[in-house]
Amino acid sequence: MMIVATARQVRDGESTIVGMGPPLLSAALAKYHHAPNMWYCTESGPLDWIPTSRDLPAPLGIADHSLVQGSAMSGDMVDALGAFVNGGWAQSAVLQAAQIDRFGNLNTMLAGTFEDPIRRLPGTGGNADIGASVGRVISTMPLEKRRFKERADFRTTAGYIDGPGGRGEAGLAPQGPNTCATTMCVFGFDTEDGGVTGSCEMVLEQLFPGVALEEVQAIVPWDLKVSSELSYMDPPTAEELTLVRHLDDGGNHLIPGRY
Amino acid sequence: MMIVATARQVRDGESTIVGMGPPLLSAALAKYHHAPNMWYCTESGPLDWIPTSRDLPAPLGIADHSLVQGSAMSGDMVDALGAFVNGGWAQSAVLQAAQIDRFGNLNTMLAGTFEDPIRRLPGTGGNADIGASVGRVISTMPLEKRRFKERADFRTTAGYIDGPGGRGEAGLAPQGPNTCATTMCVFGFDTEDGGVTGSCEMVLEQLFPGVALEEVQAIVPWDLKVSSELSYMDPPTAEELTLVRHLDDGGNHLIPGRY
Amino acid sequence: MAEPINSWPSGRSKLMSAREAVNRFVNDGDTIYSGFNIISFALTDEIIRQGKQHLKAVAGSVTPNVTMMSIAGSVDRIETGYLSGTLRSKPFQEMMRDGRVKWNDYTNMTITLRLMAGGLGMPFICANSFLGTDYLLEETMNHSRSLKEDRRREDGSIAPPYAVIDSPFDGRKALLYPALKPDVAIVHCQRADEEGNVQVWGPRADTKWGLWSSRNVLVTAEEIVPRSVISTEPHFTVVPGFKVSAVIHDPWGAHPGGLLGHYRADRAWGELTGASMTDWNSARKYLDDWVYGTEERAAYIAQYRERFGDEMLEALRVKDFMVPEQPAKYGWR
Amino acid sequence: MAEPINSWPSGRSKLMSAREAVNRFVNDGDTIYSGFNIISFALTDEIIRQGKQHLKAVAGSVTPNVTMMSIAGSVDRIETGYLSGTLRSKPFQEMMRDGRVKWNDYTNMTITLRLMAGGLGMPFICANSFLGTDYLLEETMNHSRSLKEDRRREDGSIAPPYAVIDSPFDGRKALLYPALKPDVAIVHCQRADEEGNVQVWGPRADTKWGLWSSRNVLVTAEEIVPRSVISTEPHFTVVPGFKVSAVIHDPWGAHPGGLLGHYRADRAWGELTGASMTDWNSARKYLDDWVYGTEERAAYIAQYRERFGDEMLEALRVKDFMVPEQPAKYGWR
Repeated sequence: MMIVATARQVRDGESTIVGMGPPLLSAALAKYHHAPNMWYCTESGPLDWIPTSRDLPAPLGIADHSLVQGSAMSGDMVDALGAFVNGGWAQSAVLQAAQIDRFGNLNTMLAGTFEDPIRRLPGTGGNADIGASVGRVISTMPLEKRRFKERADFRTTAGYIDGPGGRGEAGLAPQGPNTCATTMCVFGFDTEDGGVTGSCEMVLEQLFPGVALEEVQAIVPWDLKVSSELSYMDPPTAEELTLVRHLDDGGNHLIPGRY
Repeated sequence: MMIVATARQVRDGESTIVGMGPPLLSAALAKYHHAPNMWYCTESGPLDWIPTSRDLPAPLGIADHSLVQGSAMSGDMVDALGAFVNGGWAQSAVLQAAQIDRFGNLNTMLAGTFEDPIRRLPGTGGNADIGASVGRVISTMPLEKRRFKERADFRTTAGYIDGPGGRGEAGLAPQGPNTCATTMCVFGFDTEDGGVTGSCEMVLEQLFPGVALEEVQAIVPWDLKVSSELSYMDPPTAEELTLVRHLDDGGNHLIPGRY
Repeated sequence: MAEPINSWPSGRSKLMSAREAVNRFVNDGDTIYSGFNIISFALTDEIIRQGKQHLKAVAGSVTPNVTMMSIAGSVDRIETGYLSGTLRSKPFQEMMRDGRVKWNDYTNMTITLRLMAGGLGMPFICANSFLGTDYLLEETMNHSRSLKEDRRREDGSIAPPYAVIDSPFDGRKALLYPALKPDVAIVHCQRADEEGNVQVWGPRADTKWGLWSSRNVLVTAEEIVPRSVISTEPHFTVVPGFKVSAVIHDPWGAHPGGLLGHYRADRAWGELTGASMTDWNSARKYLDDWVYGTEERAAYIAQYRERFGDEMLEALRVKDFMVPEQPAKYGWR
Repeated sequence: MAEPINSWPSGRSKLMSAREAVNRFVNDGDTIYSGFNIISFALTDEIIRQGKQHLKAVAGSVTPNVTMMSIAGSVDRIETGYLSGTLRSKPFQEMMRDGRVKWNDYTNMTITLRLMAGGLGMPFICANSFLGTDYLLEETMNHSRSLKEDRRREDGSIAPPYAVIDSPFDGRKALLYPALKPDVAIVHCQRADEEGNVQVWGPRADTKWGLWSSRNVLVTAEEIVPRSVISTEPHFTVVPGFKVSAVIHDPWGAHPGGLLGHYRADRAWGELTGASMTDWNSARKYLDDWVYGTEERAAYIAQYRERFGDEMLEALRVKDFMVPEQPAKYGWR
């Protein structure tokens, strides 16, 4: 469901930087399903990957060799994260993270505090680079108490920082609405014009079928905003489910309980 | 003679950035004659050009297509002027210029003053980039009054600037001895240790056969230092002359009176 | 640093004529990356024909096409490291003296790095090149024909064309150059597909960063090829399709310049056109005859064939190809 | 910025064994670019075998080979954007907690740009990446296990790992990162010639700048080819020979990682070796068996074949190649 919900956020015709892990699968699903003209790019260099056959599984990593075959450009990290992302040409991004907070800041760095960490996570990879420059960041992670925090334990990736105006003050461009797709629901952000006005807070927009609003509220630790147009997400179609299972050849992406 | 004198300054085993014009011919002569293991590189991207046949003429420009065939690397200007030159991997350079001064500063910018130029020249090209970073700059130009100045009309390319310590003060690394090969003689520079001690002035080191010291002194407008080991350059050998004529296929480099 | 993405035509095809491309994407006053190594004379001619004005030309070295655009009244500002054709062209020297053409000087490398900085979304970039030279003198940076107005800040003051600061890391001097972000790039390339995936090989000079840094990229291509040609040699792509606004199929688009793998430079004709730029009358005659007098690149080439014979043109074609001795193996399963 | 050129063996050949290369060019305390995408496990193993110490590993992302070098006691400092294997390896987590491994954090892009800056002779480079994040907090920059000593200036003060300044051009905030100039780079590549011309294709990540920025470059190559193979496809060369100190012919040098065009990653074996890094005992057992217990890559591969059979290894070989649909024409006359 999380994979499908994330994929549905990827728009046709958009240039997209796709991060490690579940995003590779979600973006591949979007590409095969409803967004054939999205530009599928990963940070190690392949830009505009079009699988040469529908039999191919989703890439397993951002430098998966399968990305070479069918890509329009085989560049490097300077091209992908530098020119494409930092240069302002990536319209959206799909990222995983360990934590997200009220204002959409992501954490891929550590759980706990810096001097007394519960766990040191791998670090930001390209997430901080992407968060600084991409307008529409689609993040994806299971809805769990340890992942949703009023303030992230460590902000590795700028969302709206402390709220309205936060990005401008930090020296960043304001950005468009973010999205966070989880295992129970989809959140948007209360910012019509990209971080200038609006509360810049996370807003519950869609519940998965069978999930109650209260269940989400019980996990999110702050007073969660709920969209006046809160709806139930359409369940995954047979086509989507078939595609996901096909793309996850080998079962590397779909870890039980975490999609 | 100037071509041959310049070529003789190019050492075997040295990585060299070769500039526009006569340097292309001189460096090719060196490569064919006594420096087969020099690395012949030009700023538009070809690195380590080894002509695939001895029948090939010298390249006509820094982006001459003939440089592609036989080069070890086909890069771009970031690779050639950035990584190779500015990164500190070019051991020497062969450059032409319109003017040179007492301290080896080059001018490729203008004759006269900036607000009232006698002539606006094309500009520095890569010369300033090279002068800032390369230790052993071999410059080449006809020995003429308008070209040899106590102070260049405009310093486009840093030599020793105002003399000892000048480079360090400007924020540049000290550099090894420069050379200037002309149509009548070869100059070195009085700086044993690369611009730290010594006068950093141009020093007459070799006269061409048949040229009198006074002829040179009559052209150079300052009190020219003369090496205690002043010698006459060995005349071009038959092999060198044959090679030069062969390499200058079409007569594009050897402009009468200017080599 | 995220800026609005240039909008592209619906669907992915960006194939159009030079006329349409210049009409849609080149505006008076634009900063234009005009090429260094592979020049699109096809687009140069079209810019002149459409009477575009007040363009600023930028490139590591600017080439005879900029001299031509200046004389034709399209280019009046230049930022470059090298002005090819300066010495011979009296009109150009005259315009640089009387201020009709304004400029600031850089170098081949620093313009390339400034384009790279623009392409990478950086405000500025470091290079030693002008330390210890007269470029750093106040009278050089702000000479009477320099581009002061282009450097005016929001508060009215004038930004310098380069600036020395102390490094916050080691305290040593660092010379900074501001990023360049042209409005439009014009280049010729060996091949592209309809979607705008551009492939260039051979000495690339500043091409890649000229294209990445420019908001709109207009490319004339010697060959339009299927996507599968592009994606079976993806290492030749310098910019992907989403970065490109217009693809024009213009064979011989670089003539009288050369194109590796296709034709050698037409040195005789280049000499002639260069010579015609040496004074106003011959320059106007050339423009009337070969630019205003032709409607598009195909007409220019037809006129060339008509006047000089097919042989003259065909003699330029490359006949001798280098063959990979052991082609790189691409394969992953 | 001109620094002394690394001296190379007389003549142009730099072919030698991994043992000789590591012995000559890797010194205790060195900063080592350890690869991101194509890892030389051959050189990693040799560094561990020779008991090199106090190395600092840098790369956009550091990979399992760095976990291995840390556990073996060779690496005790890290600058990177991503630590692969952190989560699973208790020894590694332990060393990061108790300060036996020190580090400062960057990102995939900023490490790549820092290497690029080092390669281009720049003191620092700009990127927005950490604006608005907790990386800029004083307690992050100088945390108790951070690399403060590595950042000590001549005057005794500590330079920051990144610094915000006001741009001298437009006055806006700019975040600077210092250049990285490793002492030595270790990578595996598809092919090289004896002179050290290194060719890599496929996703290159930070490889090119890792090699350009490093004073000594050590390369294991899947194939040693004649110069003519290199120069008939010169666009695959990432660094030319003068930039390289040692070329080692080590087929399967990236195993258990993959190499585009040659073999797929050995995922099962990668999982197993990764799993053996999860605690001290199994890690030591792995090192004894596969690193100290083998003398060179060929012996490692022989042991693999012996234990698991040739089929296991051969099954990884790539069989399916992409063929250029219309090979790029290189030709100039």
